[in-house]
Amino acid sequence: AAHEGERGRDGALGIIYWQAPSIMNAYLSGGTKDIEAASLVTEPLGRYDETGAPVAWLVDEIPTVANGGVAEDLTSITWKLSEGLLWSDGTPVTSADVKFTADYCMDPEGGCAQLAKFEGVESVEVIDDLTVKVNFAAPTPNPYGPFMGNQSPIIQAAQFAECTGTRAPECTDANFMPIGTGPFVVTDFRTNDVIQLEANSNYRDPMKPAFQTVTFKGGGDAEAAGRAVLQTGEFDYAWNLQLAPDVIAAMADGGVGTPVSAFGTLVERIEMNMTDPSSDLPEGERATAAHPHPFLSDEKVRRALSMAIDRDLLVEVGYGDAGRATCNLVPAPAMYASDNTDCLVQDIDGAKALLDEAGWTDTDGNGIRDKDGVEMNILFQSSTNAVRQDFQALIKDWWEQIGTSVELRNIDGSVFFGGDPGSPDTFQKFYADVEMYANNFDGTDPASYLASYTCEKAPRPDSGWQGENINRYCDPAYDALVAELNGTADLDERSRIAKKLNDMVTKESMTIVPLVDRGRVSAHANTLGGVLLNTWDSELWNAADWYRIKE
Amino acid sequence: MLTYTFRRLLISIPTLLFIAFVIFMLLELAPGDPMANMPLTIPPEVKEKMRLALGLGEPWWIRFPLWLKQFFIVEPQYWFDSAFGTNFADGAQRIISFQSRSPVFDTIAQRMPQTLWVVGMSYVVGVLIALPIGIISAYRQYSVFDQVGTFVSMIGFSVPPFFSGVLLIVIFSVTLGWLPSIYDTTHVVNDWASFKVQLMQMVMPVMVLALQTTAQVSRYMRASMLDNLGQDYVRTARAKGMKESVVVMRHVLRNSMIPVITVIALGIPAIFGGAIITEQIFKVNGLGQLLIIALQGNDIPMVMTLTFLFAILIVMFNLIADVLYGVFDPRIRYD
Amino acid sequence: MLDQTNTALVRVRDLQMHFPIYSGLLRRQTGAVKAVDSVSFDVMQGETLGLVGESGCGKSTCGRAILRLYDITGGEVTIDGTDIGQMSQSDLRTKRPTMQMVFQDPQASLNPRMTVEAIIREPLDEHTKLSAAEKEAKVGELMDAVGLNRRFAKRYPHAFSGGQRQRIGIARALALNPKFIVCDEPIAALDVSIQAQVVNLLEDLQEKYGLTYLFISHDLSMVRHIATRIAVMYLGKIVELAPRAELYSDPLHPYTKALLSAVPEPDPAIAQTRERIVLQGDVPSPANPPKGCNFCTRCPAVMPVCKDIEPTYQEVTPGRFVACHLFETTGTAEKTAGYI
Amino acid sequence: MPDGALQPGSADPVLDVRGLKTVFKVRGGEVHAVNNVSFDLRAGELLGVVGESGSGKSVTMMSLLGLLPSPPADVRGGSVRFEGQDLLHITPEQLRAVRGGRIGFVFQDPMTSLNPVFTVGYQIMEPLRAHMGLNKNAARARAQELLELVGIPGAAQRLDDYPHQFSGGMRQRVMIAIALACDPKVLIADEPTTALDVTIQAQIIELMKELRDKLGMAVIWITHDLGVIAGIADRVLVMYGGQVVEHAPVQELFRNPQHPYTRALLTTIPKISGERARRLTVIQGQPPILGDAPTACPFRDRCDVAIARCATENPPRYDLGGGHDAACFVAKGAVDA
Amino acid sequence: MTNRAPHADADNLLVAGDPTAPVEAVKARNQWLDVWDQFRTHKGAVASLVFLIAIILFTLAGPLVWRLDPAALDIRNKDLRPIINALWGAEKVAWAHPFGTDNLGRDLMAQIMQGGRISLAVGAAAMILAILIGTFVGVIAGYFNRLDGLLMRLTDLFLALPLLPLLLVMMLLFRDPLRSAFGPEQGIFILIVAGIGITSWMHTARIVRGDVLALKEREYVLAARSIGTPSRRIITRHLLPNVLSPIMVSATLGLATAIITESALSFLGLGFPPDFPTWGKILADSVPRMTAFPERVVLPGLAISLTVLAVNYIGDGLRDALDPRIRGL
Ligand SMILES: Nc1ncnc2c1ncn2[C@@H]1O[C@H](COP(=O)(O)OP(=O)(O)OP(=O)(O)O)[C@@H](O)[C@H]1O
Ligand SMILES: Nc1ncnc2c1ncn2[C@@H]1O[C@H](COP(=O)(O)OP(=O)(O)OP(=O)(O)O)[C@@H](O)[C@H]1O
Ligand SMILES: [Mg+2]
Ligand SMILES: [Mg+2]
Ligand code: NI
Repeated sequence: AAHEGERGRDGALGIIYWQAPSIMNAYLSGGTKDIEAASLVTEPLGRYDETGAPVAWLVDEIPTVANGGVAEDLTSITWKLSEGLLWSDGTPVTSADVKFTADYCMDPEGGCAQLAKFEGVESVEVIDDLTVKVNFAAPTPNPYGPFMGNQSPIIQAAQFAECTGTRAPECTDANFMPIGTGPFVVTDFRTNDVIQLEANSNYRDPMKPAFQTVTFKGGGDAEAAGRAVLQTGEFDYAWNLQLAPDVIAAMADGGVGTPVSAFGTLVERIEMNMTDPSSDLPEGERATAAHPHPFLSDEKVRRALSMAIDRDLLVEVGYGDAGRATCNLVPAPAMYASDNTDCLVQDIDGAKALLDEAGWTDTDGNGIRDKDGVEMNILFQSSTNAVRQDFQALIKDWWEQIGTSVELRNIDGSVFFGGDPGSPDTFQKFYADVEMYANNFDGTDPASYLASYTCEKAPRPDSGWQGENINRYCDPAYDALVAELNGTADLDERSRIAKKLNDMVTKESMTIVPLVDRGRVSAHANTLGGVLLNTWDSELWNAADWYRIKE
Repeated sequence: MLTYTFRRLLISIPTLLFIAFVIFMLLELAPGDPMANMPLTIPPEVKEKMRLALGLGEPWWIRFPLWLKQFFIVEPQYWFDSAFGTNFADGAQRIISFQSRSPVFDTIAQRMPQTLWVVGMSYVVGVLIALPIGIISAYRQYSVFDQVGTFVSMIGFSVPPFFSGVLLIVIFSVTLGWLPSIYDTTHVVNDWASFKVQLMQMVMPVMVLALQTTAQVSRYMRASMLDNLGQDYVRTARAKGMKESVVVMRHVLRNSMIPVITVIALGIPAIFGGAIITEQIFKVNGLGQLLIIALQGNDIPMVMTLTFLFAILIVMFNLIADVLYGVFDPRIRYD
Repeated sequence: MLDQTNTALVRVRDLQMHFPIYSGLLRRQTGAVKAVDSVSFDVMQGETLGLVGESGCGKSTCGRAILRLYDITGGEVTIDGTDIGQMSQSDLRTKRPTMQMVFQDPQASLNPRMTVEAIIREPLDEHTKLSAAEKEAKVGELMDAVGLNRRFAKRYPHAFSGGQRQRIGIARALALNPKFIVCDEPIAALDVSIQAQVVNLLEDLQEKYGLTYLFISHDLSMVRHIATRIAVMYLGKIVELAPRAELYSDPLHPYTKALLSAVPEPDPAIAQTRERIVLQGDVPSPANPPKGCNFCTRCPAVMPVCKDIEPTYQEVTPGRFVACHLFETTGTAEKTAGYI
Repeated sequence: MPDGALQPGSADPVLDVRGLKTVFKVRGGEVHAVNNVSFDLRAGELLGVVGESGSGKSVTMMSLLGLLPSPPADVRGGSVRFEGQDLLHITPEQLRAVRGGRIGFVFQDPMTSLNPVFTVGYQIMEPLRAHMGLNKNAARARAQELLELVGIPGAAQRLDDYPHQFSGGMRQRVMIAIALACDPKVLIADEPTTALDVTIQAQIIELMKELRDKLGMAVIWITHDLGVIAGIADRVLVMYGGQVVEHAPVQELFRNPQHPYTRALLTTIPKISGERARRLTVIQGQPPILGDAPTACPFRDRCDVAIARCATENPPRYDLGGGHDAACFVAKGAVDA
Repeated sequence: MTNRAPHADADNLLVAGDPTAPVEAVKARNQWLDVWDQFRTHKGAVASLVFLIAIILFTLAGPLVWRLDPAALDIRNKDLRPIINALWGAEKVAWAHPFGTDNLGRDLMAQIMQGGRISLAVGAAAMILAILIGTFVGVIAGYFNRLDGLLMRLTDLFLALPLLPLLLVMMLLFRDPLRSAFGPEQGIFILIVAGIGITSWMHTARIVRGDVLALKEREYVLAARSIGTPSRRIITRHLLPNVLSPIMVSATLGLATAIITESALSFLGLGFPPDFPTWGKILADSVPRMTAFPERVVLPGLAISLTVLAVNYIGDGLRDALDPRIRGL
């Protein structure tokens, strides 16, 4: 192919992320921008490719039960590093580095952001220079947490030896300019601004990367990033263009770049509050299981609200080609995606009928349905974001058509998604009736994602309002099924249980009302070749293969 | 004069400490959490651990004095050490940003060049344009020039930069393709060609910011010139047979500049405060962008340090403005 | 002017008004401008006491201190039997109607944004409970009394000539039927042809209402016209106090002599032959007065003793007071004798 | 009268003003501030100008040198002959050379007429360097001389002081020093002592007399204080309502005033010596409104000897002989030409 | 008035007639009529006043005539262009939406109307709040020497406070109480107005203080004191009217800043609920589509600029009109 040749032949590459990376250490920041920036330098043992399939990266093959890499009882996994791997400083990569990485993250003082990846890990053993074995405390059907995917890259023991525990944040040099195995090395790191990298001279493939230098600019907004790639051609690659489809389309007319999109597991959804968020309730009881929601606890109401939504229109307005209507919490991978399409057709009349049937009628003639003195006044909150505000407006319109009144509120993302227990505006506290945001899961296994909806994961005052089950959904049958899933290794069985769990929270109970399966839109210059947009791993996962298309 | 300055400096110490305390409590009360930017996929327990690792477990009455100590003792020690190769700091904990886990002063120092280049330059340009406009508008009061000046400066004052900035980008970067829309903070000026590149990338943000400065300063200049043009000493100067240019540019201007200089001095802290929106639009990534990112990320040490530095500048420039008044106006003597 | 009863309406004893000077790091008081330094005199019921002196010698400060527009540094001020020297400003409010002031600059002493009517009505608003109509009537009367056309009640001060403005100021001072009015150079800012109008007006009013004036001026010829007795001030102190006729015919203090000789004589025949005493040098700063007699730096008749010892202010002949070593009789002169 | 004042052979005036007219354009019309003013000034002579406030004294003098802001001022007509030129019709360049160089001007208010931010020395040196082309050191030396001349002690040090460090009297002396800087032929002093008190005024008057004698220049002294005029002037010009109403040698004017305004003016002032008037005489009525060009005697409303003709005709200046003239129909000896 | 001798000004011109002339029964004119007469002579101010009234009418009375709900969605008619575009192209236009519609089919005209109402209200209220605080602090600091230092340091403190965290804290503390007391929209309105108001009074305070320091030494203030006027009334009667003109200048600039700050808050995602348009918000939301739909930025942008300009001219005119010296009479 045209893109072969010596390392560095294609000169400079410009990447723009409208969120600026602040650190190059994936373990000290969970932020996508930071992890993806770091993925140019540090790499995990195995990755997922653009289809979600695992690929060996620093090893020769992905360990499985079949090839003996994973113990039959699912309590350990053994990784064998490829031979001859070198760090960018020229020293060899050994299994000690891998073990160190695990210890680094698992240090209780270190505040590691990827600790969840190491959940259940009992110990990591060095077998020999190239072999490392991870032991789990219990049988782990999905042993690919540690060292797999962009969240869990291998860091060099020598560089970080002095940086463990409470000292982790003090190693600014290491955190900004880590020594890695990836195609590039950092030459200049300016936090929240720009990173300059150059080709790693010790990279394992002598022909790669094609680019000699990379300028990784951060900051601004998605619009500006899109403009820089699609219209002015100042940059080659722009990440995550969260813009309305017409805006992207207009920019793409610029003719210098192309938007690309791919789907993953990110679902924009409406969460129904099962508890009463009324501010009349005393603090401590407000939005807790002690008080069921006055009308949303009625399944028919939730269903009616879902029926009133025209998901296709939402997609058209908000995401275009980068979205598709969905009724699933877990839309992918295919083996876990439930066949669930009932919600896709908007049915305003059906919704009205359903409410009438449930006894929610407008008895006092104010245009708002009520029952037993409870008016259907919905407080609908979301984070501040242009597309979400458009969605809010549209949904408000539909919901008002079926006889509810809707108040919209948007909250700055830094407050909404911040877990500050003191703030009334966090999404966990859920001092509103419904809220809208998007969530996804890492990798390809939805088990822990689905496990978030168990009773004990509901945010409560005594848990400091932490917990992922923000709807306060609580069904013992669901909890039991989650436990079953965790004990099941058989893939078909896992798929069946997962689909069942998905259906329980969505189409059966309407606790979660999925709206859009959101793809990722990024853009690259027409002269940039080799881009394979990957939503299962870092977008920059194959940056080593990128090259300049010569006219 | 000296004792006056000294006295004011002494008074500013408690003032600043109080300001620091108020800012700290404000940030403490503010909702939001440094974990907000973490993906939702990170489980709450992990987030809690991260939070503790950031030192957020301690109550404010421990963290505030700690910050004070770091700001006033540790950071100067580090600075001294790096300047003279000593070792006073002895590995003491510096003020560390939550987001980047690096010392905030390093980041601030890194941001200074582009802030000074762009925001500072825009101020200089704005003032340089404003002064002649103000002078001419006053000298030719109610002329067409004056009327147009008023009109343009009011428009300039009332167009928000998030609009004018994008408009410029659409015109000059997208349509005409003359100027870059994204500022390159790594650009090094070492020859004429690179200087030209630097100029090109500065033009638009400087224009957007200068418009606002010009609008304000030219109004002050005009008012001040008008005040002074009617004074008796102007007639004296004319009666002495001085040229009109000498009369206006020396006698009147010198007097008119006294209040304007203090207005200009009072505007300088804003340079160091950065221009949040304009920096964001042109990706200048100076102090303004640093502040807004830190705010959005609830990076309390960064926000605290930046706002406090800003407060210091405000207090200092207030003082400088007062002292300047005394320096330029011989009638005012402070003791 | 009128038949003088011999009762003092205003008694001033050892009045001191020092403006502190602060300096240094801690803003400690490091000195004081001794604008008025131990001044004593009486103003009789119905008389006009003239107060003359150079610019900056403390005349205005003295007048204002008597009315307690300043918090005085020391001394006693008794007006109409009440000692107001140390009264609080809120208690003073009730005394204000008895004592009023006419200011030097008619332009500056009228609020440019108030109509004439509002200006004259202000004291009525503050001290009376009259209805709006009564106030309007009263304002009209006052305007008549000072010779202002009632038609102009709704105009603003800038629309009046200097003389008219001064009348507004006088009407305001008269509004509360005061007994005592301090006229602080009421004619200094006026044109010659208007000065006479104002002085005549003041005299008429005095006759009509039995007012008592402290008339501050540096125009000696005008003071000669209006005042019954005259006090001459120099650098915060009264150097000479005497009845009009004696003072002009036979000034005692060297400063008074110089002052009188400096007044321009509007008769070329006399003017160009008259002997002028032209003083040399400038007035010392009141913040830093010379040792001994304040006038010793410029005095044509200075003696060595003047540079050391401050002369006492004493009665040299009945009704004539002077502070000068030339007239020092005995060191035992009664300082507390009546200052009549 | 000082002997040196009227030098023989000085019949040729240094400054000759004929028919000067100045109007101000204001909202809704014009203000005729100076109407047909004529006078001359001989070398070494001191011409006093008196008149009540607003009678156009300052405007007249400022018109001569084009010092009025235009707009609103407009010098309509007349001629100002000085050293063979008509000051009203020369280029700004030439006019600048006259201002401050050949004609010095001392303004009314010493407190505001000096620029507060320049040292006194600088302000004195400015005209020296502009007109006489002196270099810095020479100008400084000259400035010091000037300060000494006007009687400021410690001149060398005080050159570097700012105006606010001077007392009012000293500031006025500085103004005089500036006006004298280039050895002008004519000095115009616009109420130079009005803002000062008597003892200082006396100093200034003495100084001016001395300087005039020493330097032999002609002086125009504006004031409304007849007392001052009596002390120093050779001839007097009385202005009223924008016009010259009387003009006479000083003794003659005081002894034999012909215009009713002059007479009234003389009686209003209380005297420092002699008989004390029981009541001051006042000039009844208001000063005239300087609206359109006058068609009547401006003083008629306040005049006690007004005749019918005064209301229809503006009296010309009748020559009464002996250098005395008055603009009044009823003046003794007034004969229509 | 300049420092010329007090009697040498043009006053004589204005003293018409003789004060001793017989009293004519001149009915004293209402002084506000005089103010209006003077105001009318300032052409720019009158034009601006007309414009401002027009725009206020447009935003207040407009919705009575133009009854479309600004939040009503009409997704089939989204992205309509202003009717004027029909002149030069067969674009999507409709008489039902003369200014066009946005990407959700909301009517732009209705949005501009409602947005204007809110922007103007926020601008005016925040400006008034800032002016009130600024004037109060300035007058007190200038008049009472003892409080001067303290208040000026307080001013420094407020200058140093960052607006965004402050607003966030205010939202945290007061949003719910205000929401329950005034409803969601008014609650946020009060918060935003208070936020902008209390962070923008400092310049006014400085200026007013400076002027008061000079004014309180004026003789007419002393005169008032000699009459026995208490400080309170000296301030209201003598000082405030005379610092009116700098306050007026601050007020016009303050209005501009308040409208713009509100739009910046919208841009940064703080501020009003998403279905609650303001000019600033319409502008901020439309910037990404600026090239395709210029009217969406031009209309609100122009509305903001022209309003600010108009207020500025009106301020000029009013300042002249309120000054009796300029007014004549
Ligand atoms: N508030 C003040 N603070 C400090 N010094 C003052 C103050 N008021 C007056 N002085 C000083 O007190 C002295 C006397 O001033 P005052 O105004 O009483 O003089 P005056 O005799 O009335 O002069 P003039 O004739 O010029 O009015 C002056 O030196 C003046 O500078
Ligand atoms: N800028 C101006 N606009 C309109 N009228 C003016 C202006 N300047 C002066 N005048 C008028 O010109 C007339 C003459 O003024 P001028 O200053 O010459 O008086 P003056 O005799 O010098 O009085 P004073 O003794 O007060 O100085 C006055 O009636 C004044 O109102
Ligand atoms: Mg005085
Ligand atoms: Mg004059
Ligand atoms: Ni290929």
